[in-house]
Amino acid sequence: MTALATLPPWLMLLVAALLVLGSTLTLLGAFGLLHLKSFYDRLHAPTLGTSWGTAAILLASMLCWSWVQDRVFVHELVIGLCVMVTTPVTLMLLGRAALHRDRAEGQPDIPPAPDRGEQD
Amino acid sequence: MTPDTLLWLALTYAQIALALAACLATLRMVRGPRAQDRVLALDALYIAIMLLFLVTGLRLGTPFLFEAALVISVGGFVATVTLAKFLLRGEVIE
Amino acid sequence: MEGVLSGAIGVLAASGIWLVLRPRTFQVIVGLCLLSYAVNLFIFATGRLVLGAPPIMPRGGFIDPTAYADPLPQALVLTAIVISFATTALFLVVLIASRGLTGTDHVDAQEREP
Amino acid sequence: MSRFLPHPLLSCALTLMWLLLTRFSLGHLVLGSAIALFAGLAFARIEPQAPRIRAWTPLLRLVGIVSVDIVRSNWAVARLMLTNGRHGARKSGFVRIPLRLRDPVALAVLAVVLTATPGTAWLEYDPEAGTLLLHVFDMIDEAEWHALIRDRYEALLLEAFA
Amino acid sequence: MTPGPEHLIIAPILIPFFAGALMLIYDERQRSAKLAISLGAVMAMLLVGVELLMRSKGSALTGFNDIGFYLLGDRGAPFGIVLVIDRLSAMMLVLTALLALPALIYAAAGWHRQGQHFHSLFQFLLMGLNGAFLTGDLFNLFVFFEVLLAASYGLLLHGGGQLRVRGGLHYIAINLTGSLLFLVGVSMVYAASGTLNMAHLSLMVPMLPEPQRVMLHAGAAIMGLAFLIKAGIWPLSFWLPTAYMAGAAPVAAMFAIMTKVGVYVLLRLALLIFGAGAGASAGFGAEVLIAGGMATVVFGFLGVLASQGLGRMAAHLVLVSSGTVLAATGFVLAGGPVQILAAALFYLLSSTLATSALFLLIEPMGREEGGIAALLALTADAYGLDEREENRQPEVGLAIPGSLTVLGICFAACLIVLAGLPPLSGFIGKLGLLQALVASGSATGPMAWIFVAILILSGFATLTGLVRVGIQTFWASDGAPPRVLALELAPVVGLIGLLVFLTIKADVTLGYMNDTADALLRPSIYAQGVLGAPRAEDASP
Amino acid sequence: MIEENLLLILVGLPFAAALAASTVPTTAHSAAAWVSGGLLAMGLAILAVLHAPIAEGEVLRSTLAWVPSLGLTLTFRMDGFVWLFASLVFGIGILVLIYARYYLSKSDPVPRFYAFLMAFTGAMLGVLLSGNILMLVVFWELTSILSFLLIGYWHQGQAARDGARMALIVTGLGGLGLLLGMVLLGQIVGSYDLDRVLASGDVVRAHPLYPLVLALFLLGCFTKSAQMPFHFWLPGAMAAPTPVSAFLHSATMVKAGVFLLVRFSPVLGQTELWFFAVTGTGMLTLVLGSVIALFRHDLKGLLAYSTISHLGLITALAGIGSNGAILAAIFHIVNHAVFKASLFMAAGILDHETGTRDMRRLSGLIRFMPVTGSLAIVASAAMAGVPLLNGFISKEMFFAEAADWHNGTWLDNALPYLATLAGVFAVAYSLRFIATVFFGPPATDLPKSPHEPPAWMRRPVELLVLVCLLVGIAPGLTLGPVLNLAAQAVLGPDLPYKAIHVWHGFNLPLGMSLIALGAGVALYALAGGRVSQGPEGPPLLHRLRAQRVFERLLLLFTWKLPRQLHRFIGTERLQPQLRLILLLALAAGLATLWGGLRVSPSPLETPLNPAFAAMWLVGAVCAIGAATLAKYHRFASVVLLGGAGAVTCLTFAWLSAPDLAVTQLLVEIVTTVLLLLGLRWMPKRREEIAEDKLRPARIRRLRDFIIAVVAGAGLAAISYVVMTSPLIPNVGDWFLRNAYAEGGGTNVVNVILVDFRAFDTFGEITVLAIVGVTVFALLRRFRPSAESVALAEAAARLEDTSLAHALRVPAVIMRWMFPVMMVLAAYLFFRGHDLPGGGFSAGVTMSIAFLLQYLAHDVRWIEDRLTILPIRWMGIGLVIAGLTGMGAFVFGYPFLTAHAQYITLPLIGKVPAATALLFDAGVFALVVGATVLMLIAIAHQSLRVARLRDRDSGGQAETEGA
Ligand code: NA
Ligand code: NA
Repeated sequence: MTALATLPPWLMLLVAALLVLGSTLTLLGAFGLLHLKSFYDRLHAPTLGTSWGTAAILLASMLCWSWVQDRVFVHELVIGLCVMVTTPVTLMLLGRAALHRDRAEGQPDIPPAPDRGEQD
Repeated sequence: MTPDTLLWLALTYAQIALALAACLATLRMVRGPRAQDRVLALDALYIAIMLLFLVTGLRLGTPFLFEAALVISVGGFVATVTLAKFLLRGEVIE
Repeated sequence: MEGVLSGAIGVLAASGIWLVLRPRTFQVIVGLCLLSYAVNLFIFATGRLVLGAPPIMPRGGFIDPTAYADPLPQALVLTAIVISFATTALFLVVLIASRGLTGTDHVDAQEREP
Repeated sequence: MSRFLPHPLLSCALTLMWLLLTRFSLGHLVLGSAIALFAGLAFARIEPQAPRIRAWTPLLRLVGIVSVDIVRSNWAVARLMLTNGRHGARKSGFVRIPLRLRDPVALAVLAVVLTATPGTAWLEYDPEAGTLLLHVFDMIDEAEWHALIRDRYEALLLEAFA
Repeated sequence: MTPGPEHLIIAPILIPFFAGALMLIYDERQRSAKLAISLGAVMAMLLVGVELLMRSKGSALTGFNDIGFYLLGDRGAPFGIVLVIDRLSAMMLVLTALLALPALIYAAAGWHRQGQHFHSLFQFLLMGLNGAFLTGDLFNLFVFFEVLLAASYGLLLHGGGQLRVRGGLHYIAINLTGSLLFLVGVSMVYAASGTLNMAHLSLMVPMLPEPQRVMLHAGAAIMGLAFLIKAGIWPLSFWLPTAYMAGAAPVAAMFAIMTKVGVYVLLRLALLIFGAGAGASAGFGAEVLIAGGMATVVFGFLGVLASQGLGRMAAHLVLVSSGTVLAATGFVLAGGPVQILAAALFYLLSSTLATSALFLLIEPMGREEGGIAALLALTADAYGLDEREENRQPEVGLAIPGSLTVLGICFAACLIVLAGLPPLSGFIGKLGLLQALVASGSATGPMAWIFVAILILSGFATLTGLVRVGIQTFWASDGAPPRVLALELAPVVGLIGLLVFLTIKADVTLGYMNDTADALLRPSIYAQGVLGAPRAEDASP
Repeated sequence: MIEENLLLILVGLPFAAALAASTVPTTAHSAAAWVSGGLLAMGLAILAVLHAPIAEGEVLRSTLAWVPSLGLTLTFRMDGFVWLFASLVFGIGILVLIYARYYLSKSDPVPRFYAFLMAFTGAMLGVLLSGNILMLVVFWELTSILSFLLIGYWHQGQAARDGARMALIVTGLGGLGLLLGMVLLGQIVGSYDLDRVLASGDVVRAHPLYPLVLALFLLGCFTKSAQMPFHFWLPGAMAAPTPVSAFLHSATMVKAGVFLLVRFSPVLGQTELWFFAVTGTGMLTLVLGSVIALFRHDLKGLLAYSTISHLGLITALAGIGSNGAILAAIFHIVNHAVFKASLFMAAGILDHETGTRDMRRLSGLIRFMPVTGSLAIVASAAMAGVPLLNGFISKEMFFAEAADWHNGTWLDNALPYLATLAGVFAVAYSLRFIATVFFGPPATDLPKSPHEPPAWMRRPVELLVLVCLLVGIAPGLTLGPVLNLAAQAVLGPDLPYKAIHVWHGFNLPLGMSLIALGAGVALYALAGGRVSQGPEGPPLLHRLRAQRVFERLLLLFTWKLPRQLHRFIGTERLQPQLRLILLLALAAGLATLWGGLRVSPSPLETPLNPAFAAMWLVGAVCAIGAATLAKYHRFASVVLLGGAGAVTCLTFAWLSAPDLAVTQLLVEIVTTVLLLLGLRWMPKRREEIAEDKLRPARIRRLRDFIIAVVAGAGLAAISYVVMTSPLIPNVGDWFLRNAYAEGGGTNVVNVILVDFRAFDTFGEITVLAIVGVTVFALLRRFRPSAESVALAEAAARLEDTSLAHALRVPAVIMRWMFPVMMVLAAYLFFRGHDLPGGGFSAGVTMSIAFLLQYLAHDVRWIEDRLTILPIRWMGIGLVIAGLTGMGAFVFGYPFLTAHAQYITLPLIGKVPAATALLFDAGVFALVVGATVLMLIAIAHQSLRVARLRDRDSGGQAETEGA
């Protein structure tokens, strides 16, 4: 708690709130991941963590370090951008994979592949 | 309750909450049932750990955990993408 | 923390060892990975546990070595990580080749005789 | 210009990223620019065509809208989690949405937007038919989703990208 | 003393490194250019090795034991890494080069075309070996072990095929486990002593307090296990015959020294750290070495007798050789006379050269017709999908007449050396061991007598086994004599020539070994020398 | 001086002859024989010259140093005994050469024959002349090796090969025993000099090791001189060409054994142990040998057993060891050599001219070859001990010793009876030889029509028979003086001269001789016919053929037993080996730490953070999960492994090792990808393997589980003790203090890696390069199993769209990540020296950027756009790192000495310029090359399979140059 002791109280409170918000959202997401019944539902759960969960904690970190280091310290932005841009890729691939595997196994309640003629 | 202790408590709470999130994700990872569930859980685990890096860095007062967080955000992505692609195509590189 | 970390080393090592003794090549390689995690943590642990004081020095001035983590085990682990990564990769390729040539993934390249 | 700087926008962004990561100084500006230039050149090998952005204002508007949507849907989904899906009343479902959007970069932006807002998951895009299969966490009305995507996001993106 | 650092000491590492690295940049098809580079590098290594050997002999002033140091990065010991050249390491360097040259020439007859980047891998193997012989730092030793192991994996798999891949799988799995043990051991030693420098460690050991000494012993024991795996001690040696058999001939010939690296390290570390001056730690592990070494010899000669093919037999002979030196090391560590060590070193030299020659003989001896060309055609047919550059031109080179006679003479020479029959060098080594053991009989107890019996029996078993194979090959076959290239036999003849030379110059060599053994038993000279080695910065104004 | 040189020349002559003979052309029979014979004749001349000093009782010596430090000096020494023996060797050697010249056929490779024969002669001379007991062993073993080559001269025949091998193994084993015996003897005496040893009989006999020395010594002697039960190699050696048999079994080889017995009897003899061992063995051999000889049908077989029997006689004499016995032994050595050589040659002639050696087929030959027949009859009479022939006199002397010498033991009392019994059989078998071969009806069904041999083939026999007669009639005149000289040389100069006479009057020995003659004739007359009808060997005993017993034993001890034992104490399976390694590691830890491993009284404690503990709960679950799922759910196992790795990284970061965290993370990601790449080639495992549920498998798993748990607990305990034990001063402190001052960087870990211990990194990158190259080389020849190919097809059916189609949108983002990751790599690279990062992490990041592109697109698409030559990258990286290290040479510093400096640039200001950065650049290039190579090399296999599939299905045949 060495460096953070120099923070002004309002900032402390703000940072604390952000931390609680971010971690709670992430926890909720994880809870959903464990709790929800179908894979497609579970697919939504982690986005709580990757959206505001991450954003809040990054914001808290940025505020703290910028104060402590006495300059604008925003390299957390890079992480934020990375997470935001990359999460869709993973989820898109996973969703598609699940869809295809379910279709291959003939699971019910799965939308069929779009109709297409002979191609490729 | 000074802001000081409040921040400290918030940090501790955040750490525990994130660790708990990691635990829940791990449970899903172990439980499955399908491979895609496990990958999804791993992705969530990576995110939780990345956030834990940042929070722990704050709590320990050291900025040197940032690189690890950055690398895990990029690397975790590559790892899960690879796993997902394997599920999708049965091959990683074709 | 010491207790948790030593327990962690123990669990990683035990899982790794159990896998290394299994008959399937894939089990062995996963076991080797787990074992190398355990060993890396073990080497690291010989430098004792220090929180929030990575061996990154101020530029000049007096330095109290006890305030920082021992850098040498860290350097050793770094080298060990790289080397075990390389050899694990090689082992993987060999087991792929072995599977291709022998048609089985048994470590002895033939199924156990009953 | 385009031979040495095939992706000016990207190179600028990368220089900015370099400065974010390090510190603002002349030395780092020079070093960062050099690296960004090189990265841009390398990127041009796999993506020779820089994305053509017709207008910036729709994009800025999109950013604004999405920020609000993210907060809103975060709250919505979190509440659903805490209330156990309105005590079991929540229903999720698949929606197939036809898209007019064809530009890959624009589609990628749309994917980012849909993923970043909790509650919608991009499952499958069919390039031939131009349809998108979405999974919606809290499916109340399917038509509402068609409209939301078409008007709220797709329109702006169509405006922005050539 | 010449001013400035003596770069010659690091040359045995840098020469193969640069040769190997440069050849990576070259196109794979320029094999003759690569061969030339490779040969040149090995020749240079040999010259450097001989020069270092001459220097390490020292003069009366230095007690005939001149130790050279090389402070890498100009960092003084124990903080930086230091290379140390003394009589023992110089001898090992020369031995390595002496094995490498014939192996390389043999490979030039066709083996180097059997796979990719043979020459680079070969040079890296030499780099690893030389590094392991030179380094004075425990962790750096690990690194060089890995270099040589990695290269040996590559070389073992060179040419592909089911047998190699299978042998390689076991070899790699076991050595990976060994490497992990090495790491655990090293870190325990560091935890106990706070240093990685061998010399520094040797000075600290007598003064260690009890808890740390216990930790050091445990670390040393676990680390020792890793060396023993490499040295092929029973029961950690079961991987060895399959692996050595599987390797291509020139590779197997080079492998003859691989077990000796383990033996070398044990010899060096045991005498440095647990020598007579180590206080409460003196003689640590001696019994294990004695018993294990003897068991290894027994296992080796049983294997020789039980083998059907020459390859398996040769691999077990490697074990016999290794076990003999290990047991001898144990006896010396337990306080046996210096003569045991001297004789063991001589034996090591002679048996390594002989096993290497034997490995080179296996393939031409077992060859019926056609030679490498047939082999190449076969493998290319079986595995080549689109390797168009695997040119199938017939091997170039001179096929020698009367090949069977030359082969027979070479084989007989190997047999005589390995069985310890007179008059070649194997006899001298074994005689020296017997004399020293018998002389120390009362001092080292019944173990010495058991070892004497095992030595005699191992000679007999070797004789029996090899004669069986020799009769089968040279007397019982009625096929046409094999087509053998001069390039394939020249290296063997060269190695045999070396053995004959060693026999003639036995007294000089034994004298060298005696002084070497003497120096090994006085580790304080080594230790103080390393820690007092001057930095270039301090030397220059 | 001259004599010393002559001695050296004498030993060198046969070897020179061998060298000369080996160089003549294959067909030059005469040349080889002439050269060899000439050189041997020179030897005889030298011996003649040396006779004068020897007759004076002088001992000639000559020494050459070889390995003095081991006591191995080439000392040659000649006294009367050696002189006599050497003369015998040279004399018979020349005769054998003459004989062989006509005996060998045109098609035999003669240079080899003469070379071996001459080298063998040289070795035999070496045994005789060695004045150093170790050198004696050297020559002794040489005779074994060379006799092996001689016996196996006609190696096309199975009998020759077996005979040769058996001779080598038996005599070689004896030689090893002798070696040890001599080493011990030298140790007891304090010198290996023969003269010193010969003078130290009392010391030796009093030494506690005397029985061992004696046993080893006798093992050598008995095997060589074919004493029972080591006799069987000798009949087997009859497969050799007859000249070889004539030489080996008369004057050399077997005689080396008795030579040594006689020579060392003053040192090791004169004890009851010696008497029983030597005389006992000798008598047994004498009697049994003569009995068996009678029953052999093969001519050379009969002669071989007769040889064994006569050697037994000599051995028995040596065992008695009295003055008379030694003289008799020496005398009989000579006599036996003479008549046996002639007999072997005669047998060879018979074989040569009739085509068979079977006595049952030979008959009445005296009519066809009267001269040869007469010679053979005289020689066998000598063998039988008929008066007026040389054999009679020495046999008489033996009978005399047997009857007159006493030491009061039962064996001593039995000697006369046994001797007479042997004499009876000797007469009988000699008679059988003469009677069946030369008399009776002429043989009808011989392979060749018999006639006299070429004259020169018979000359040696004639000469030898003449000697038999001369010695037999006038022993005192012919051999008396030299025999006495020889006996003096053995027993000491004080030995009184013993005159040798044919006639001693009527005494007990004569009576024994007469009994033997009479009973022998009677025995043959009564049983001769039945012997010819009977089996090859005496009744009862013929079933127990020592040779076969030996072969069985040899098979048992050198093949079956070792095989079983080897299998029992070894394994070729991997799991037991790994289990052993781990068990031994456990044992090593337990043995050293038991009772000594204690937590320090004031342990270091870091306050526990619950989040950390919770994370390790995650880690442990992941690890255990990965372990349980690795068999049937490999994919899940990889995922869980990723989880365990991530927690490990977190731990590093938490505990002040950010560099480790970054590196471990990157490596873990690449490892995951690699494992997935490999997973594709593993066999599908959908159903449980039935065997896994069986009891043995369960027991195996339980055992391994226990090992794993114990080892894990052990490692945990050690790490706990280490972590909590107080810090000791270590070299790490120095690094912390000096990293910035000396290394110019603030990130001490990185400074260690690129400066203080850069040599480690130097080796480490070499490892990476090697592995990269190996992976490449191995996969060049990779051949997937058919099943894996089919698997890919199944996977393709699962997803029936093309890759570009499926990844249309995600690929965009993945492409755009490429430049971002490049910048990230640059970031990690440039900050390494001062902050976490460095060349390695930058390199891995860069290769992950490449990997991502390979994931997003198909290989052809990406390789048309990005050309990566990983091997070049690796080579260049290595060279950069190496050259940076060598740069220090220019300034007079050692390899890898780093140099850091600030350069001032306009506008920008101070810019750090460190050689370490250059070194790191090398590391970067290498890591990029190696990692990309590994990933892509494995990935390309799928491509190859696809191409293979295309080719097999006859689809679009594409020509493609990768
Ligand atoms: Na008597
Ligand atoms: Na007859």
